[in-house]
Order: sequence, then structure tokens, then C-alpha cells
Amino acid sequence: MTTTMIPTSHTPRVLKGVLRDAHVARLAAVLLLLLVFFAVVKWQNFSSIVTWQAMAVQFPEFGLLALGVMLTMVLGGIDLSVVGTANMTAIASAMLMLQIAPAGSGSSAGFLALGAAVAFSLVLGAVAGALNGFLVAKVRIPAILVTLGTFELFTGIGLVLSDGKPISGMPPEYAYVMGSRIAGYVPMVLVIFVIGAVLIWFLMNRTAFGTKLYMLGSNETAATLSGLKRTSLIVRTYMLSGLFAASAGLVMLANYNSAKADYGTTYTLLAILIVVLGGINPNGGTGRLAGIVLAVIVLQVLSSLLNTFPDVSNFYRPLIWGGVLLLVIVVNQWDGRGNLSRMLRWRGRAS
Amino acid sequence: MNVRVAARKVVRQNEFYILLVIVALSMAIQMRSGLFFTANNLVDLAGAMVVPGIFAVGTFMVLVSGGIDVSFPALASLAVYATTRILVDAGWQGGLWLPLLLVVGIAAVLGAFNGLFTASIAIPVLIITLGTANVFTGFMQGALSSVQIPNIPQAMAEFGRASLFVTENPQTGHLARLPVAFLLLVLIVALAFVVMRFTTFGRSIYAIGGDESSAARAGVNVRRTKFLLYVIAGVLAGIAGLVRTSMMGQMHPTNLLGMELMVIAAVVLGGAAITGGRGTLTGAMLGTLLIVIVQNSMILLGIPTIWQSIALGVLILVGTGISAVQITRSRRGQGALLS
Amino acid sequence: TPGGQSNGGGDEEREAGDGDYTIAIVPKDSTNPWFVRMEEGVERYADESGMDVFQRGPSDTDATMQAQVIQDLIAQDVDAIGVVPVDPAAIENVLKQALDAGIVVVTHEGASQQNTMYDIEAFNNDEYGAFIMDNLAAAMGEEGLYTTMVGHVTNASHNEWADGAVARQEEAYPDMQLLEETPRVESQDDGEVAYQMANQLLKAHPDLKGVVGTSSFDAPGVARAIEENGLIGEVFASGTGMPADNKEILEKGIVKSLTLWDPAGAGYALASLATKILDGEEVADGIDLGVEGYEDMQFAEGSDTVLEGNGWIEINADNVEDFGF
Amino acid sequence: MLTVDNIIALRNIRKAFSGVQALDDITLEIAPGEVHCLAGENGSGKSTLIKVLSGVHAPDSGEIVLGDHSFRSLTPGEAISQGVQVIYQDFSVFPNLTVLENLAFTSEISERRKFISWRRMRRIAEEALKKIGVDIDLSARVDSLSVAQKQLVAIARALMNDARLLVLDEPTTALTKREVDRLFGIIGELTSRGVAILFVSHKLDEVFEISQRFTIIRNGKHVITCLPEELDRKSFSSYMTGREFDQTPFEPADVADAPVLELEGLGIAGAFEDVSLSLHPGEILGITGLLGSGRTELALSMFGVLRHDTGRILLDGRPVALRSVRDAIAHDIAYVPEDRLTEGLALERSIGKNITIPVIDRFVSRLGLLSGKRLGAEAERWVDRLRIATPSPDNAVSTLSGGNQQRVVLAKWLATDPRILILNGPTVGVDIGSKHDIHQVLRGLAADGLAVVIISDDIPEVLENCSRVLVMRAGRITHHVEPRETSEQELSEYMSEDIVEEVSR
Ligand SMILES: Nc1ncnc2c1ncn2[C@@H]1O[C@H](COP(=O)(O)OP(=O)(O)OP(=O)(O)O)[C@@H](O)[C@H]1O
Ligand SMILES: Nc1ncnc2c1ncn2[C@@H]1O[C@H](COP(=O)(O)OP(=O)(O)OP(=O)(O)O)[C@@H](O)[C@H]1O
Ligand SMILES: [Mg+2]
Ligand SMILES: [Mg+2]
Repeated sequence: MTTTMIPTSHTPRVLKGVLRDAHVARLAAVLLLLLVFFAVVKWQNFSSIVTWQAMAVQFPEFGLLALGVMLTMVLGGIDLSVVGTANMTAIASAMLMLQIAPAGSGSSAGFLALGAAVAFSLVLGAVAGALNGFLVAKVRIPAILVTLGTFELFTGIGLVLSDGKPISGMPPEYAYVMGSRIAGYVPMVLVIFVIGAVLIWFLMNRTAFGTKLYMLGSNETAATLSGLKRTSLIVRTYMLSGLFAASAGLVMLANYNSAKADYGTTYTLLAILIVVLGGINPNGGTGRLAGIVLAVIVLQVLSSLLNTFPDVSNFYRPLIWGGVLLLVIVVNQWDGRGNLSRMLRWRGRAS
Repeated sequence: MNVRVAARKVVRQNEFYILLVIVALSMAIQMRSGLFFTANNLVDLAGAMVVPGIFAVGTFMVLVSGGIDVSFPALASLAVYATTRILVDAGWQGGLWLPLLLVVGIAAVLGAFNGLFTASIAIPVLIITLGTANVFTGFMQGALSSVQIPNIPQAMAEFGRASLFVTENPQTGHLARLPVAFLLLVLIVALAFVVMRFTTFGRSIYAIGGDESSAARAGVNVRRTKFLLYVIAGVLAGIAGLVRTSMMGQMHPTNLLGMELMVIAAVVLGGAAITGGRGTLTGAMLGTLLIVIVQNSMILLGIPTIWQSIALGVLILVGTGISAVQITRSRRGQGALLS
Repeated sequence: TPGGQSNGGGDEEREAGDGDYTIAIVPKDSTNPWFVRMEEGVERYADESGMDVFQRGPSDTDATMQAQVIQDLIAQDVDAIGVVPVDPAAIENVLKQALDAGIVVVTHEGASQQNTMYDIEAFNNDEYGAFIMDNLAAAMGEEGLYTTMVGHVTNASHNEWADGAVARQEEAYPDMQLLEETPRVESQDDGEVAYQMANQLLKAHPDLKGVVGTSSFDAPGVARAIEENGLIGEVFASGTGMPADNKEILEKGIVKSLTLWDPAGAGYALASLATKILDGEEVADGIDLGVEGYEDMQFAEGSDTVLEGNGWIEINADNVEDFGF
Repeated sequence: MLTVDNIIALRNIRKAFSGVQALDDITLEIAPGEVHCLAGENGSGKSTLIKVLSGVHAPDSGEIVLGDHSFRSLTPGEAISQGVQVIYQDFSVFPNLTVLENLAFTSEISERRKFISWRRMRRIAEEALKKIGVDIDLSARVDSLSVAQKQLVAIARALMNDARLLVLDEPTTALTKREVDRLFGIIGELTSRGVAILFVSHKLDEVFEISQRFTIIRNGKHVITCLPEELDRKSFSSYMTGREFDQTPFEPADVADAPVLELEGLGIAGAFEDVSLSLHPGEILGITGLLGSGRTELALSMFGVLRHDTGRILLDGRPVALRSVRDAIAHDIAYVPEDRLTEGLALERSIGKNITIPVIDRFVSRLGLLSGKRLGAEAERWVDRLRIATPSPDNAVSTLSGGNQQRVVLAKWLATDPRILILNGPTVGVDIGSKHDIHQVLRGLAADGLAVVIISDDIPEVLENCSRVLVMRAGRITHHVEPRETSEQELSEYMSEDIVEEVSR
């Protein structure tokens, strides 16, 4: 707890802290191995900047969703409504943009629409999250039920708003800004993800909110007896999750230049997979941001690597993702507690 | 006096509120459409209950033990796909016993795969089954390059079409049939009830869900019990998958995927604690029934297609909300100091 | 100009016009037998041409996943991509990137796609819907109450076909009426849901006589409900479907006829068109893509990118055995 | 007189947990009919030894002798069938099951039955309760029972079978004197039947009252095995801790005249009624009473967790409304809860975070950022001040032993800089060394002008450390006692005076 704010000494210390967590260190090792394998087997793709740009455009969508889900899982809850929130907010803000800057309006109207859309979408996401938080904290419905219900609800609102059709024809300024590449290389959506991750890092490590969140997720009774505001913390956490879902919605709106009620339907489980692979305990109280970020990158690299083998069908993707998850679990167990040997012994006895 | 005690006990239970919600919803549908309490509709609902019902039994058992299994649709799909593929390729013309045996066998092996991990690694089951679910799906789609199988073995198709009885709407002459598979659901629920209530294995599942280390100290072989539990859950899922495929008359490999969250929600809605140890089979079935009714009454209620998601969401929230509020209220009277 | 722009690390052997191209065909999803059949056409083209032509799709019908597959293909520097868009709007950006990277882009079932060189349509969506309606009307005796079913309310072509069907009815079959309370239902691309929806429809509207199906799950699911309700010959379904999958319901007479085009042909035609563009051939009215139904492609009225082939197939109890797929 | 085939022995047992040598070559023999006391500081390895004996842990080396069988290691099932019964510190009950099942389930398991007969189980359960002479509703779920009732269930379960050895790991922490007496009666009866008892407790009076032989361990190593005559309290403590203590009664230095806290006719229906008291800065007020006497509810209402129905609370003479924990904290009230594990600590969080959580908002800069440096310093300060044994405050609380965990809870509340400190069972399950330290801290705080309330049924603790003692019974304050003018005996009588004990609610 003597971390200073001097960047030079800061970076290595952060890195050391991150790697001290054995799970995170193992994920980093997995990533490294994967990159080496990629480089050896597919140097041509590996060395091409396009490969990396393609990845950088893809993962922010589900990465941002995973960041939100992570917050709720640290609390011991879950948010299954993120995809619904993302689509609903994207549709609503796309419609707002079309109102402000219908096709053919000037660029000032376009930029105004852009700003309004971003603000509106984030507010709407936070409101959606607040509804989740309220139902979890005050009505005391289990989070899994609440967010399954609101997933349907938000998706439904998106459907009704859009009549089931894609909302497209965004003002070009939206694509211009959100699709831009900073310094010619770094996609804007990646920047958004990085900002999101840094924000969470700050929240979790540099604000009282983060500490309280971990405490509440770890032992709710103790946290309440310590004077923490349970309801407010839960509501704020789900609001943040909604906020991140909304930003994922904005990224999807940029990537597809349209919004629709059923985009990204596979992202719910993917986000949970990432969070869990990243080392967050679903029972709450533990987990590190670094794990999530690494898990996102590992899955993205795996998936892009897989796509470079035309002969390997995309259908192996879940097999490989699931395999990596199980592998990490087993390895964690193995050098953590020596349980692998116990498992083998037990298996011997049973047969 | 005793009646009052009993009544108070009932009122404290989740099942009671779910039942109330179901009754209220049925009334609403009846008033709106006049069609809820028709023989045909009830039979249709019973038919629609079969597959989610069987899934719910397995899910319930796992939840009681303190785990959350999200792999069962993938497991069922893989087991049934492999079975159907094998039998269709071999041109199987015989009876249902072989498909059943194959599905049960494969599902048991896949369940054992889950069981091996969950029994030996102290990590939340949700995480493990998230991994195995992906492995199962990936194996089916990748290694078996699954595609839809339009013509399933004769015996399965016949089983899917067989009905216990047929009801007729006197006005329209429309028929509704109760599939034989409904008997299977009844049988499985009855069996599960006996297992959970009257066997050491079943009570061990409750004990493990309540406090795993206490169970170990009491002499429960926790690993063997868990292992067996996941094998059973796998077999139940496989059977449910077989029923679905037989009833549809086609094998569609990805049809079941994505059902897990709804089934878990249904069981939790029925009062099973997500932290394990608590819940009743009655509750699980009522929860499933509620969800099935909601999903199967949209048109009767005249809700436009595009509004159906909203209606489903609101109903889930209202249904769970009512019972959550009531439970909190009745517990508060009991003098829980905190929370 | 295909292949003209190097995108970093691309291999230099694959220059325009050298006759050996890498062509990727991206379907909506690959478990669907429809696209499995399409892959047969793609593979046949690969065999015949000796080039690296393959099909690679998302594992679910999901626009975002499809976009990612395309993105990865761009990164791999393929020469051409042929796409059957899940949702044209969703992949505009990524197709633009492909075009910018010098990759040839062609689409199928994506008439509204902007960022494509050419779009091949087996037919016109409205006309196809009308054709489905003609089939249903014939079964229903051109009178009675009907409704429409789509895979998802978000599925554009299904909705266009359904709209086309309704338009056709309004114009040609005055004795038929669209069910006003529930003019469109959703099968969620799931036979079980289609069945349950049909059950509910029949209960709630006993005088319903027909269902216009669109997804390949619709007709079989509705057929099951018709059979179980004892309504064979009284209520009818129509829609899209593959012969092998629907043999039984056709032969039983639950469904009089279904409509389709051969997806294998579309897959072949996509690859063939891409090769012609890469070779620098001119694309004009009458272009022959070398496969049945696509031998004499014409530009759609008022368009210089949408090429329409000639038609669809009707299958019924008599010809269902003749297709071999 | 000892027949060889009845001896129970652990020989040269070693057990290490990733880095910690919890047991280092321990040998222990227990004779039939003997009450053997196992003593040692928190974390010395007592529970680990018991877990080896009961088959929960396999020892790394050594031998377990039960009668004429020798084992390298046991499984829980084997241990039970060899007649080893354990009542664990945490009772090992199933919170989600009924009393009936908790009592009868183990026997169903150990008899390897496949099916369960609820009638047979009911019979077994009824007998088990009869054996120890308590009456608890068999259909009540265990998580709705009080701590004492849970423990009674655990005891009844252990005694139900014909045990050869009954192990009790801190069995009396949650029991009141009366219940302890009854337990000791049961133990006497068992030993007369030849059952051996291995007894672990931090309460010296009990230990000396009941034990026939002592084994003391320190840091996983055997220190001494001897007869009670060979020990006095002082040497016992020094064998255990390697330190010497002497306990003198607390003399409040200067108690302010004006009360900081007053209760006037406070009451909560069904819990307590008409409680009036005043608390002055500089004093340590003891509140003692049996479980269920309303003492915990009283504490919770002073801390804003429970809302009182009647009466009022005055701070500095002014009535206040304590609607929430936050209100209480804002009024400088602190509360150390009864059960540190479920109510006091977030076990997987760091020691530092646990200590600073109630005051975390004080370390937020104007920009909303936490000052890690100041937080760390604060944590270090408390770790030093309360001598919490840890290499770093960044370690998880779960790495600490019970006594040290309790210090963390104390530090957490002292960090709020309270004027009123309420402690509910401040030294439950804490070894004498730590207990002494905690008492010293409390005395020091009082001397600095803090108003301290100790709620405890540990009579010596109350008598030695409090300036005044209130006795609660059945929801009312029945006696005001001056510690110097009373005796343990008298206090214990006040607590249980003509109470027909209501065990089940
Ligand atoms: N499962 C475990 N994993 C790792 N270390 C453990 C484990 N159980 C015990 N230990 C360590 O072994 C040592 C002995 O612990 P044990 O529980 O036996 O102490 P104890 O004498 O019962 O203490 P107390 O008086 O607090 O109950 C401690 O240092 C503890 O940290
Ligand atoms: N699974 C475990 N992993 C690591 N440490 C453990 C584990 N189980 C117990 N310990 C440690 O063992 C020590 C003693 O444990 P035990 O539960 O016997 O004591 P306690 O109840 O905390 O203390 P007390 O005797 O004061 O009540 C503690 O330091 C605890 O953290
Ligand atoms: Mg101990
Ligand atoms: Mg202890």
C-alpha cells in the first residue's frame, strides 16, 4: 500500500502486484504461450498489423460487457441483462441521432447528434442498471432472476422501439468519430475499452467504492454492520454494469453502423465465460481486473487464431474456449493445493 | 391452534406464493380469452411441461447440492445428436430400447465428465459447467460436424407421436393430445421425490448443499455423492433431450441450447436457494409451470408478437417480486436480526 | 481493383489475374441444413476450379459473430469474400473495410447491401413471398383466415417474404383475410416454438385456415400442430423448406407444397462470380455463373449491382424425391 | 487397569499445510473413562489434531491407534465407526435441515443404509435429545435455532451412539454456566461408562474443574502432559504461551459524572423491556445474562440495527433516533459483534481493509481518490497497537488465528474513534494470552475516557474487567452488582434465578 503515483516506478510495481496473483500469472502464461504458438505457426498473420487491428475492433464489444458483469459478480450477484441493455440503449440512441440529424443534415448537426446519443445512451444504461439494482437490493429477488427478467424486458423494449428492424443510417459523423483510428492505428473502440478498464481499475483500487464493493461481496452482514450502505452500493454497482453495457452498445452501433434488438445474443454467456476465466469467484468478494482483461485477450487471440485455419471449423471455437477454461481450472488446482494427485488417487479407488 | 401453526407455515413458504401467482395468472388468461381452463389448453400445457420439467428435476437436484449446472442443454444435445446420428447411419429399425440405452449411456458418460471435475475440484460448479458446456457444444459441432437430422429412427418418432389420451374441443372439433412422454415426466418427478426424500443419497445432497464439510465429517462420501449426482443429472438431461427430439420428429442440434438460464430461473423461482441446501421439488415444478404458462399464453392473451419479450420480462419480475417480498415480510416476523 | 492494394504482410504471389485465388464464402450459420447444402456447392466449385475456396460461417445465426468472421478473413488477406448476410446493415462497416483492403465482395440475399460489388438474388423477395402465398391460397381454396410466421421479428428477409405474401393476398385473393389480432407470430427458428405457437393460434382462433411460414422450421412445426389437432385437410401451412426434411409432411398431405431455391447453386454462383470479378471479366446482363438457375443473370430493375436469377422451386408430394438433397 | 485394547493414541503425528507445520511430532494417549484436556494458544494445532483423529485430515506421518487397530490415517466414516465422535467448534450442523435430521442423519450414514425411514429417524432423534435431557422442536430448521441450541443439537448427536472417545473442541464457548453444568453432568455420566473425553477449551475454570489430565501444545509441538495437581493457573498459562500474566481487577481511573449514554425504559416486544441504564465515560459496564435474556437485542438496538418499540435513547442527555448503523457510527458508537466470522469480518479481504472499512470515507481525497498510503499507515498503526500477529496487513484475515481475528474486529471499531464501545462476547474462543491482551486494551481505552460496555456470560471476565455489572434475565435488568461485592457463584445464581429455561422458542 505504498504505491506512488510516479509513473516510472508505478508500472513495474503494478505488474508485480498483478503477477503476484497466481491465477492472473497463469493466464498471462497462457496468453504468452498462445502468442508464441501464433507467431510460430502463422507468422504471416501474426506479423500483420491488420490482424491486430481486427482483434482490437472485435473484443471491446464483449470486453465492455464482461467488465460490467465482473462488477456485479464481485458483489456476489450476476447481470444477465447486459446484452439486452446494450441493444436497448443502442436502439434508443440511434433513434435519437436520426431525430437530431436526419439523413442529409450538416456535420454540426451530426456532431450534436453524436454527443447527445452518447450521453443519452449512458444515462439510459444507468437507469436500466438502477432498475436491476433496485430489484436486487430492495425487493430482494435473486440477481439471476432479476436480470433474466430485465433481459427480456430490455430486449422487448428494444424490439418495440425498433419494430424489430435494424435502425441504420447513422449520421456519418458517428462512424467518423467512433470508427476512427487514433494515430492511424489504434481503433477508437479499443480506446473506449481501455478507458473503461482504467476507470474500473480506479474504482476498484483507488476509491472507497471499490473497497466497499469487495467488502459487501465478501460478507454482507459484516459490511452492513460496518455502516456500509448496502442498497446504495448494490444499486450503484448495477448502474455501472448498465453503463458499461450501454457503452458496449455504442461500440456495436459503431461496428455495425446500426442497432438492432438481437445483436450479440451469444455475448451473455461469453461475458460470463470471460469473467469466470478471469478468476472472479461467482460467490463474490474476490477477483482482479487484470484477470478479466487477460481473459478477454486470450479468448480473442484464440478465436482469431482459429479463424486463420480455414480447415478448422468455427464450431471448434466453443470446444477450445471450454477446454482452456477447464485447463486453467485444473492447473490452478494442481499447483495450488496438490488436489490433482488426490483426484487421480480417488479415480483409482472408484474403479 | 395447530391449524393456525400449519397455516402460518404454509404462508411462509415460497411454493404458496408461486401457486397464488399461477392461479392469478390463469384467472387473468381465462378472463381475457376464455380459453385457459379448456381441456385442450391444459393438455397442451402439460405437453409443453415435459421437457422443461425433466430438465428442472436435474437442475433442482444440482441446485440443492449447492451447484449451478449450465451444461445440461449442451449435454443433452450432444448425447441425443450422437445417438440419433449413430442409429440413423446404421439404419436402426428396432424398438425404442436402443435409442434410450444409447442416450442414457452417453449422457451418463458426459455427466460423469461433469462429475469428475465437480467432485474433485473445489471450484463453483457454474464455472466448471460453463467450461464443459462449451466443450460439449464444440465437440458436437466441431468433431461431429452436427447438422439437422430430418428423419429420426422410427421408434423415436413413434414414441414422440404416441399419446396417452386425446381431448376434443366440442365447439371447434380441435384435438389435443397428451404425449406418453408426460408419463415419463411424472415417473421422473416421482422417482426424484423418493430419492430426495427417502434415500440416504438424496438426504446427502441436501446435507452437502447445507454444509459440505459438515457432510464430510458426518461420514458422507461427498465425492462419490457428487459424482453420482452429476451422472444422474446428465442422464435426466439426456432423457429430456430424447423426448424433445422424439416429439419434434427431427434432431436439431442447437435447438435446446440457451434453455439453461430459463430452467434455472424457473427452479429458483420455485424457491430453491441458489446457494444450495434448500428447495422442494414441488416448488421447482410450480416454478417451471409458471414459466411454461407464461410462454404458452401470449397469443391467448392477445399480446402482439413484438410485445411478448416485454410481457415475459414483466411477468418474471412480478412473479419473483411478489414471492420475494412476501418471503422477506414473513421472515422478518420471525425475528431475523440482520438483513 | 482486386488485389491491387497490399495490406501489410499479404503474400505477393496472389496478384490479380493469376487465376489462383482464395475465396471465402460466409453463410449465416452452418448447422442449418440450408447452409450445409450451400457448402456442397462451394466445395464443388473448389474441386472444379482447383482454387482455395471454402465456406466459413459463425456457429450461430448472429450478425455480430458473422461480422467477426469477416473481420478475421480480411486480416487473413483472402482475395474475395461472398457473404449471405444475417443482417445487411450490421456488416456494412466490415464489408467496407474489406473493399478498402482491396478484397472482392459479393453477397447473396442482401439486395439492400451497400458495400458490395454485386448481390446475387435467386429471385425477388416480394415475388417469392407472393409465390408462397399462391401455394397457400391454392391449398386453402383461396378463401379463409390466415396469418404469417417468421423466424424472428428481426429477420429482414422473412419479414419481406411475409409482407410479399400479404401483399399478394390483398391483390389476388379477396376471399382470404389476414388474422388481424395476430398478423405475425415468431417461431424463434425453433420447430418446438413453431408448434406451440400454432397450437395457441388454433385454440384462440378456431376459424384459422392457413399459416404462411417463412423459416425452414415454420412449416414442419405448424404441420405437427395441424396433425395433432386433427385438422389435416382443414388447416394448411406453406413456407420454405428442404425436400429431405419435409418429405413426410408433404407425403402425408399436411403441407401441400413448399418452396425453395437450391442453396448449393447460390454457393457455387457466389464463388463463380467472385472469380470472374477477380479475373477482370465484365459483369453484364446475361452473365452465366455456370450453375442451374444462374445461367442467365439479369440486373434488377433500376439497379446495377443486384443480379437476379431465374427462380425458385416448388416441392410437393410428387417431386420431393427428385432433388437428391 | 488400562487394558491395551482400549487405549486411544496418536503417535508422532505430523501435519503441514502449505508452509505451516501445524503438528510437529505430537503424541497423545487417552485412557478410557478419562477426561483429557488439550490446551494451547490459538493456532497451536488443537483443531488440526482433532481433525486428524476424526479422519478429516490425513497426517503426513505418524500412527493413530484405536483399541487394537492401528491406522496410518482415517476417513470420517472409519473414525465414526471406531467410536470417535467429535463436536466441532463450528458444530458441523446442517443449517438447512431440521433438528430431527441433524440428529439422526449421521447414524443412517454410518449404518450404510440406502433408504431412510423417517419414523426410525424420529425415534433416534427423540432418544438422542432425551439422553441429554433437553427439549427442542424436532421439526425446527437448525438455522432458526440459537447458538446454544445448535450446540445442544451437536452434543446430542455426538452422544447418541456408543462413542468410545468424545472430542469436544471448545464446546462451551456459546453455553451459559447452567448449560455448561449440564454438559459436565453428561460428561461425568459418560466417563463413568468408560467413554474417554478429549476436551479443548480456553476457559480455565472449566478446564480445571473437569480435567483429569492435561496435554499442552505450543506451535504444533508437545510441551507437557501432566496431572492437574502438577499445574496451577500460572504455570498452565506459561506452558501455553511462554509468557507470564497476572490479572488484577479493573479499577476505573476517573469516571465522568455526566453519562454519555442513557437508556430510558427501552423495550422491543418479544426481546427485552423496560431497560434503563446510564453509561459514563471512563467506565467499563458489564452486562451479563443467559442466552436469550435479551442482551444481544439490547446491544443491537443501541447500535441502530434494531428499532426499539418503547422508551428512548439519550446521548449526552439529548434524545437521539438511531435508525441505522450509520446513525450509530455518526454518534460515535461502535459495536463488536457476537460472531466475528459471520458478522465481523470479510475473511478473504486483507487485514488492513477490514480494519479501515468503517472509516474508509475519511481517506478519500477531494478528488474522490483513496489515499493508499494513509490507509496503509492506519492499518499498520492498528496492527502494531493491538499486536496482531501477521507479517503484513495486506494478508487476508483468513490467515489469522481466532484470537488475532478478534483483534482485527476490535481494531476495526477502535479505528472509528468511538466514544462508546459495545462489545458482545469480546473474547469468545480466544486463548488466554490474547484474552489478556484484549482486556488490557479495553482497560486502557476506558482509562483514556472511552465508555465501554462488555456483554458477556464469561463471569470471571466480567468481574475482573468491569466497574459495574448489570444482570439481565428474561428481557429485564434484574440486578445491579459491584464486582468487588459479589462472587462468581452469586452472579451465576442471579443470571439463572428461578428460570424455567426456555430452550426452544
Ligand atoms: N486447512 C488448513 N490449511 C492451511 N493451514 C491450516 C489449515 N488448518 C490449520 N492450519 C494452520 O495450522 C495451524 C494450527 O491450526 P489449528 O486450527 O489446529 O489451531 P488451534 O489450536 O485449533 O487454534 P484455535 O485455538 O484458534 O482453535 C495454524 O497455524 C493454522 O493456520
Ligand atoms: N482452509 C484453511 N486454510 C487456511 N487456513 C485455515 C483453514 N482452516 C483453518 N485455517 C486457519 O486455522 C487457524 C485456526 O483455525 P480454527 O478454526 O481452529 O480457529 P478459530 O476458530 O479461528 O480460532 P479460535 O480458537 O480462537 O476460535 C486459523 O488461523 C485459520 O485461519
Ligand atoms: Mg481450533
Ligand atoms: Mg478455535
